Amino acid sequence: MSALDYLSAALLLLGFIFSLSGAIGLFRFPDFFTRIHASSVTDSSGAVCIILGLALQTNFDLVTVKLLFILFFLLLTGPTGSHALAKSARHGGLLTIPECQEKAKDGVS
Amino acid sequence: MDSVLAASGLGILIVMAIALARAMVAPTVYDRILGVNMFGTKTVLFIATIGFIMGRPDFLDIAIVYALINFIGMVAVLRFFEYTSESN
Amino acid sequence: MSLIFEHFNHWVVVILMMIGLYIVITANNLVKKVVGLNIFQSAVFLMYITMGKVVGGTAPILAEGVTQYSNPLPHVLILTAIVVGVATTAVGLSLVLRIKSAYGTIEENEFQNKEDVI
Amino acid sequence: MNLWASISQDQLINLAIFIPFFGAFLVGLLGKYPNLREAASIATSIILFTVVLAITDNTFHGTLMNMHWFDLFPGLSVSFLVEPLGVLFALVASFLWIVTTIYAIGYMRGNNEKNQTRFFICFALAISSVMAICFSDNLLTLFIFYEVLTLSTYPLVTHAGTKEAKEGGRIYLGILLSTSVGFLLFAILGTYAITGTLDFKPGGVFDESSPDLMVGLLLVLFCFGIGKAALMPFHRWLPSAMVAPTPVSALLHAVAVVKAGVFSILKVAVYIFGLDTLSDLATTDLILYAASGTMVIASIIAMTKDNLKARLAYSTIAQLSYIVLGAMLATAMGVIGSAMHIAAHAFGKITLFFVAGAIYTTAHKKLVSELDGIGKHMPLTMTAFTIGAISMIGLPPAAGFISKWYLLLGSLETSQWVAVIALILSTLLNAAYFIPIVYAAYFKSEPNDQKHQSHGEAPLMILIPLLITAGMTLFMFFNPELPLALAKQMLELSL
Amino acid sequence: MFEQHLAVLPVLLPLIAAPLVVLINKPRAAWLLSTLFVGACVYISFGLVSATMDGGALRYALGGWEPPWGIEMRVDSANAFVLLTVSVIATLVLLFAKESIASEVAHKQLPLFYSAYLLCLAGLSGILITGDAFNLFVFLEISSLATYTLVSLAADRRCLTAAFRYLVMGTIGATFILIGVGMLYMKTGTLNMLDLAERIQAVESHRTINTGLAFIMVGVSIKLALFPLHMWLPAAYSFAPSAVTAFLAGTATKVAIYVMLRFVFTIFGAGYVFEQMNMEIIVLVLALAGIFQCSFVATTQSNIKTLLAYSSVAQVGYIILGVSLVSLTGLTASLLHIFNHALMKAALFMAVGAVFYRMGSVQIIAFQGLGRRMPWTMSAFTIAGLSIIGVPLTVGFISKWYLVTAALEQGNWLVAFLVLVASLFAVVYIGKVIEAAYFKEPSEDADATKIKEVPVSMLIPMWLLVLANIYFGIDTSLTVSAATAGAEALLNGSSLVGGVQ
Amino acid sequence: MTVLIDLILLAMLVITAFRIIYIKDLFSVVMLFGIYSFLCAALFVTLDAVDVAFTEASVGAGISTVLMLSTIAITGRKEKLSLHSHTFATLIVLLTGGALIYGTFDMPLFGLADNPVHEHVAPRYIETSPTEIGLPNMVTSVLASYRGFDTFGETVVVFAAAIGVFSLLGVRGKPTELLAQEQGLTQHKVLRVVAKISIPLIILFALYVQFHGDFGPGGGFQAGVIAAAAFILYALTFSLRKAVGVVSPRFVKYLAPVGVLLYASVGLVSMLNGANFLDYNVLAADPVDGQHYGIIIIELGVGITVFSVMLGIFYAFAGQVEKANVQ
Amino acid sequence: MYLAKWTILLAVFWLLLSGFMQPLLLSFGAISVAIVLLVIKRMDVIDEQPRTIGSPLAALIYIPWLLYQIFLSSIQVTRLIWTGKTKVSPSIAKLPVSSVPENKKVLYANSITLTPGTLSVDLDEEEVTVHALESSSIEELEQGGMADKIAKTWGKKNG
Repeated sequence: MSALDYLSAALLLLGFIFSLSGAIGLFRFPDFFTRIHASSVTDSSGAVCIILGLALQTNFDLVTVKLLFILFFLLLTGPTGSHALAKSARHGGLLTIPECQEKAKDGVS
Repeated sequence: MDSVLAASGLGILIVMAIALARAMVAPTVYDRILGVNMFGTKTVLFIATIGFIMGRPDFLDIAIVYALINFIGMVAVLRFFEYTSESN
Repeated sequence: MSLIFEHFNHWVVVILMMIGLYIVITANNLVKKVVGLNIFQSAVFLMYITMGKVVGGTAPILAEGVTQYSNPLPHVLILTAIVVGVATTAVGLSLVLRIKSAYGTIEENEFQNKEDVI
Repeated sequence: MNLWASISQDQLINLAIFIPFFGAFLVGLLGKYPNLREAASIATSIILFTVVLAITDNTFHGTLMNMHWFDLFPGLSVSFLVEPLGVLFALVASFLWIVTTIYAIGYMRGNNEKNQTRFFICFALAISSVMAICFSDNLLTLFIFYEVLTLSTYPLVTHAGTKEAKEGGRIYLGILLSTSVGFLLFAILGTYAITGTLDFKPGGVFDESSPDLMVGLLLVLFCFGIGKAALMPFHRWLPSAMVAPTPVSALLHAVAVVKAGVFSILKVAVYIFGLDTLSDLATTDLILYAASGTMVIASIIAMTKDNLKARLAYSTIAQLSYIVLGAMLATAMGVIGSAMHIAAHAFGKITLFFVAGAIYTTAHKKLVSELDGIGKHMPLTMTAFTIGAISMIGLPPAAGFISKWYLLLGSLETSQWVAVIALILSTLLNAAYFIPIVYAAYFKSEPNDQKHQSHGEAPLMILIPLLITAGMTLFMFFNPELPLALAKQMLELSL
Repeated sequence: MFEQHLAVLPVLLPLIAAPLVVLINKPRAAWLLSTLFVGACVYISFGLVSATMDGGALRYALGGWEPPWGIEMRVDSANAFVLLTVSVIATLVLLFAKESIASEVAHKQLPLFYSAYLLCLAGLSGILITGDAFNLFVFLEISSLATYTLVSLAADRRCLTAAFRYLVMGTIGATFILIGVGMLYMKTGTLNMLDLAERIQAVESHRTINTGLAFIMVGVSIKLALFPLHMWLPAAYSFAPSAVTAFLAGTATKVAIYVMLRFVFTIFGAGYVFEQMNMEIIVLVLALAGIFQCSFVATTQSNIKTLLAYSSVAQVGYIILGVSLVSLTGLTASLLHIFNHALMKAALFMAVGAVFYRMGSVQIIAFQGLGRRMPWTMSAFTIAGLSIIGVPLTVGFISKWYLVTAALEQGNWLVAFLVLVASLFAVVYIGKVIEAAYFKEPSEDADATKIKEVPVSMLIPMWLLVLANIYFGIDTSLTVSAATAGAEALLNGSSLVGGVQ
Repeated sequence: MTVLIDLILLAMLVITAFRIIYIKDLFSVVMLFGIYSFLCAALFVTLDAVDVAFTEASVGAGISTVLMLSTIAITGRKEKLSLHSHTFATLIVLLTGGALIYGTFDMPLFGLADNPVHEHVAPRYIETSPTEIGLPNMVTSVLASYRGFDTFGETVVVFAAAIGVFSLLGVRGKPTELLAQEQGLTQHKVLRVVAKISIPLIILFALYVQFHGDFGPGGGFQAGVIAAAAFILYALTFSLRKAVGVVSPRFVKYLAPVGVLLYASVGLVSMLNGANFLDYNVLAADPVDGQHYGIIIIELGVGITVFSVMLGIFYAFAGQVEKANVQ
Repeated sequence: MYLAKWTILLAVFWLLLSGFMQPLLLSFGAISVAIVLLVIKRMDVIDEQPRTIGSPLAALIYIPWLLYQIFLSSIQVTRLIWTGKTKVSPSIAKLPVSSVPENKKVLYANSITLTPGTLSVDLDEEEVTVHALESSSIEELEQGGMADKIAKTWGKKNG
C-alpha cells in the first residue's frame, strides 16, 4: 500500500462515516426539516469523500474524469433535490418545529 | 487495498440498507422520498465502488446513469406528488 | 451447506417470482397489478443473468489480461426482455388511465360491479 | 322414357338429385309470381318422376348405374349406386311428390299461409336429398344427405313461426341431430374403424374378425341413431312436428323423412350387416323387442289423442316399427314385408293426412271429437279416409294387408313370438282407434250447436290428390308386383 | 433473389409495412398499403406451402450466421400450413375491416389501427416460422402488444378492462414461457430449436427440464386459452372491434397451438412429453372439460360475440384433444381443425360484425328478423354455423371426422363418443341465433328502415370464407394432404434435418 | 467478498418486494418499485451484466417509475381493501414456487465455468466475436449482429408499445391545448436552473452512449432512454407546454417509425447485395468494416425509435395528467 | 458568446467521456455537439431562463471554499446526530437576497443548503427562506459572509 492508498482508505472511511451518520440521522432527528439536513449535508460530504477516495485508486485517466463528473453531478443535484423537497413539503403543509410551537401557543392563547 | 475497497463497498451497502428501511417505514411521505433519494445516491456510490472492486473501473458510465435517473426520479416524484392527494 | 449457497440465487429468484405473482393475483388496484407484473418479470431477468455469471469471470467487454468472461448471451436476451417489459408496462398503464376515465375507478371489484349494471 | 334414353344412364342419378335441386332454385327465382312458381314446382316433380321411372326401367333390365362425385376423404367418397330398394323408395317418394305438390298448392292457398316460396324451396331441397339418400352407395353419402334432409325440413316444421312452432322445431332438430350425431355418426365411424370401409355391400361388410360385441353395439347405435325411424324413446320429434302445415306432415310421414329413416335402417341391415350377421347378433332381438314395444305403446298412446293429426302421428310411430321389425327378423320374408310396407304405409298414411288437411281447410276442425257426421258433407274425402284406415289396420283390400302378411309370415318363420303377438295386438289397437273415426263420420249425427254449415268437399286441388293416393292404396293391393319384384331383386343381390 | 428470402418475407413484409403506415397517416392509403403487403404474404405463404409439401424444410440464417449462433427461420410443412391459414384470414379480415373498422374506430386512429394490425400479423408469422426459442418469445410479445391495442380500440368501455385482463394474463403466460426457455437454455446452452431438440435428450430426465416443460406448457396454455386458463378470451373477443375479433379468432389461438405443437413434438419430443411425463392424460382431460364447460356456457349467452368466444374456447379443446391422442391421425385432425376452425370462426365473427355494423348491437335481440333484412349476412352466418356444428359438406364435419377417427384408432371409444355428443351443444347455440334471425319478428325498437344489407366490401370476404367452408368441406384433398404432411413433419422430424436454404 | 455483497443485495431485494405486497399507498409502492429496480440493476452489475444494469437503471427505475407516477397522479394514491381470495392466490403461488424449487435441484450450480450454458454456443461469441465483428463489447456484437433479428424484434416491440399508447391516449399536445399557467414545480427556480444546466450534458451523454455502445456498456436502447429522460426532465421542471414546444409530439410520432425503417433498411440493403437479411458482411469490402457500419446504423435506428417512443409515451401520459388537472 | 461557451464545454465533455481520437468517433462527437446546441437553442427560445454558465476561473476559486464549508457542515451535523437530539433547536428565517447577483441566486441557495446547519427551503426574487438546525447558524448567515463571498468571486450584479 502506497501513501496514496492510505489516503484513499482514509477518505473512504471518512465517507463511510458521513454516510452512515446521515442515514442514522434520518431516524434520530425530530422532524422532517431536520432530517433533511442530515440527509442532504452528509450525503454530499459522503459522496465527496468516497469519490475522491476512489479517484485516488485510478491511474488518473478518463476514469478519474468520469468520477469527477459524477461528483459534480451529485453536488449539483443533491442540494437541489433537498431544496425542492423541502419546498414541496412546505407547500404541502408540513410545518417546522418552531412553527409547530407557535401554532400550539396560538391554540392555547 | 482490495479489501479496503470491498469493506467500503460493504459499508455503503449498510448505509443503503438503513436508507431502505427509512423508505419502507416512514412517518410522512416526504421522509419516504428522502429515504429513497438517499438510497439512490448511495447506490451511485456503490456502483462506482463495485467497478473498482471487480477491477473493471471503466464501467462508471452506469454510475452516471444512476445519478441522472435518481435525480429525474426525484423530480418526477415531486412533480406528480403535487397532483395526488391522500383523499383521492 | 454448499448446496444452499450454490442455489441461493435461484431460490431468491423463485421467491421474487412468487411475490410478483402474488401481487398480480391479489392486488385489487390495477397499478399495483402492473407493479406486480414488473416484479415478476424482473425476477426472470435475474434468473437469466444468474445463469450467465461465471465466478471469477468479468463483464463480457474485451479487456487486456482478462481471460474469463461471463456469458454475453443471457445479457442480450434480457436486454430484449427488459424492453418488452417496459413496453408492456406502458401499454398496461395507458389502459389503466383509460379505465379510470371510463369507469371512474381502477379498483377491480368496483368496476366489475359497474360492468354488471350495464 | 325414350327421352331419357339418350342420356348416359349413370347421369340419371345426377338428374334425379339435381332436378329437384334446380327446381328449388327456380322456385326461388320465381318467388314473386305465385302461379309460375307453382307451375315450376309441379313441372319439376313430374320430370323427376319420369327420371325415376327411367331408372326403374334400367334397374329391371339389370343395369347397375353408379356415379362417383368426389372423394371426401382418401378412400371415402360421396358416390351413388342404384339398387332395387333405393329404386322402390325413390319411386314412392317421387310419385308422392307430384301429388303432395298439387295438394300443397291447394292447402297453402286455401289457408293463406305466409312464406310460401320458402316452403316450396325447402320442400324441393328435401326431395333432392331424399333422392340422394335413395341412391347412396355408402354410409358416408347416406349420412351426409340424411343430415341435409333434417336441415332442409327444419324450416318447414317451424314454418308457422309461432312459439309453438319454434318449440316443435327445436325438438325436431334437437332429437334428429343429436341422435344422428351422437349415435349414427358414431356408429358409422365405429364401422369404419372396425372394417375400414363404409360401402354398402350385399351381404354386409362385417366378417368373422369383427368383434361380436362391437358389432352388436353398432347395431343398437344404428337403429337408435337413425332417429328418423322414430324408434322409442326417440320418437318425440314426430308428434312435435305436428305443428307444421299438413303438406309438411305428409312430407314427414309419408314421402320423405320417416321413410328415409326406416329406409336407412333397412339398408344398413341388408347391406352393412347382412341378414346372416344380423341373425347371429344378440342385439338384433333387442331391437326387435324395442320395435315391438314401440308398436304397442305408440298405438295405445294414439288411442288417447283427440287431435286427429296427433293420433295419426302416433300411428306413424307404430307403423314405422313394423318396418324396423321386419328388418330385424333378418329373413327374406321380413325384409320383403318391410320393403313393401314402406310403399304401403306411404300411400295409406299420406291419404290420411291429406284428409286431415282437407277437413281443416274446409271445416276448420282438428279434433277427432268434432268429426261427428262429417261424412255426409265430405263423402269422397271420408271414403278415402276409410281406405287409408283399412290399409293401416292391415285389412284387405288395401296395400297394408300385403306387407303385414309378409311380416307375420316372417315372424312365424323365425318363431319370434313376441313379434307375432305385437303384430296382432297392434292390428287390434289400430282398428280400435281408426274404426271409431269412420263410424262417427258416417253414423253419428252432427252436434246441434255447430252444424257443418254449407261447406261441402274440399277444393279440387286438395281433393284430387287424396283420391289418387287412396286409389293407389287399393291398386297396390291388387297389383303388388312392382314393389315385390324390387324387394326380391334386392334379396337376390345380397344372397 | 426472391426465392432465396422466401422464408423470411412473411415476417418482414408486415414489419416494414407497419411503420410505413404510420408515416403515411392517411386512412385510405394505409388500408391500401396494408392490403397490398398482407396480400403479398398470402402469395408467399402459398409458395412456402408448395415448397415444403415434399417434407423438406426451408432454412434461412438471419445475418448470415449459421445456427445455433445466429437466429434461423425454418419453414416446414407444419408451419407453412398454419402460416397460410393466418395470412389468408388476415387478408380477408383486412378487406372486411375497411368498412367495419371505419365505423367502430375514430377516423384519426385508423392508421394506428392498421399499423397495430400489421404488427400483430408480423408477430404471429414470426412465431410460426422462427427456429429459435427466444426469438419466438420476442415475436410473441410483438403480437401480444399489438393485440392488446387492437382489442382496446373498440367503443364499448368494457373492451378496456378486457384488454387489461388479457394483458395481465398474456404477460404472465409469456413470462412463463420465458422461464421455461430459460431452464432449457440453462441445461443445454443453446436456443436454436433443432439444437435444443438434439441436446435435450442427454438431460431429459432432469428435474429442471421437467419444470421447464411444465412452465412452457402452462404459458402456452394461457396463450391458447386452454380450459381453466381461458378466462381472458371471452371478454377480449366480446368487446374488441368486430374485425379484430374475426382476425384473432381465426389466428391468435391457432398460432399458440402451433407453438405448443412445436415445443412438444420438435423440441421435447413426443416420447418424453407423453411417455415419460404422461402429459397426454392431463391435456386430454382438460381438453374435454373445456369442450363441455365452454360449450355449455356458450349456450347460455345472449351476447352473440361472447357466445362465439366461448365456442372458440371449446373448439380449441377439440384441437388440443387431437394433439393429446399422439398419433398421425390425431395430429392431422388438429392441424386440419386449425385451418377449418379459422375459416368458420372468422366467417361467423364477420357476420356478427356485419350485424353490429347495421344494428349497433350483438345481443340476440338484435338478430331478430334479420334473415329477411340482411339475407346475405345471415345465410353466411347460417352456413358457417352449420360448419361449427359439424354438418356434412362443411369443413367442420371433416375435422370432426378425423378427430373421432383418431380416437377410435386408439380404441378410445368413450372419447370419440364424447366428442360427438359435445358437438350437440353447438346445435343449441347456433340454432338459437338462426331461430331468432329467421323465425322471430324484429324487436319493436329496431328502426326497420335503416336495417339493410351491409356494403359489398364486407360481404365479399365473408362469403369467400363461407364458400371456402363449403369447398374445403367437399374437396378435402388439398387441406388433408397439407395437414398430413404437417403432422408427419412434426412427428418424425424428417424435415428437421437437412433441407436447403 | 462478492458473494457476500451478492447475498446482501438479494436479501434487500426480497425485503423490498415483500414490503410492496403490504403497502397500500401506491405512491410508496411506486417509490419502492424504483428502489427495487435500482437494486436489481446493482445486482446485475455484480453479476457482470453491465449492459443489462444500464438498461434496467434507465428503464426500470427511470421510465417505468415516471410512467407509474404519472398514472397514480390521475388514478389516486390509495389502494382500497382487496376482496380477492388470498387462499387461492397463495395456493397458485405456492404451486408455482414449488415447481420452480423442484426445478432448481437439477440446475447447474451457480457460476461454474463448465456449466452447459457456457460451453456450447457462448464460447464462440467470446472467442471469435472480437475478430469476426471487431468490437470489444461482446454483448453489442451478439445483440446487433449474431442475434440482430431479436433486436429488430425488440425495436418493433417498442414501436408496438408506441402504437398502443398513442391509440389509447392520443398524441396530445398542441401547446395551446395545454395548461397555460405554470404551477407547482415549474416555480422551483433552483430546480429550473439546475435542470437547464444538466439537460445539455445529459443529452450529450446520451449521444456518447449511443456511439460508444461498441466499446463499453450502452448502445442505442440505453441512449434513447437517457435522451428521452433529458426531455422528460425538461417537461417536469419547465412544464409540458414548453417541452412540447421544443420537441413536438407530431415530430416524435413520425420519428418512431423512421427508426424502425432505418433498422430494416440495413437488412434490405444486405438483401440487395445478395446476402441474407441483416448480414452486414456485405455492407463493405471488408466484412469486419461491414459489421461495424451495420451495427452503427442499426444502433442508431434503435436509438431513434426508443428515444421518440419513450418521449412520445411520456407526452401521452403527462398530457393526461394535465387534462385531469384542468378538470 | 454564450453558445460558444457551451460549445467548448460540450466538446470538452465529449472528449473526456469518449477518449477516442479516431476520426469516425470525433465526427460523431461533432454531430452530437451540434445536436445538443440545436436543442439548447430551441429551449432558450421557449423558456426565458437567464442564459449563463459563468466563468470557469471563478468556479475554481469558489469550489474549494465550498468544499471546505461542506466539510465543516458535515462535522457539525454528524456531531449533532451522534450526540442526540436534545441539542437540536431548529429555527426558520427569511433572508434578503438583494445583495446577490440575479443569476447567482440559485448558487447561493444551494450553497446555503450545503453549508453548516442551514437549508434553503424557498427562494423567490426578494428573499430566501432558510431553515437551520441551530439558530446560531442563521445569525452567521445574516452577517452575509456567503453572499459577500459569492459577490466577490463573480463580481456584483452582472453575469
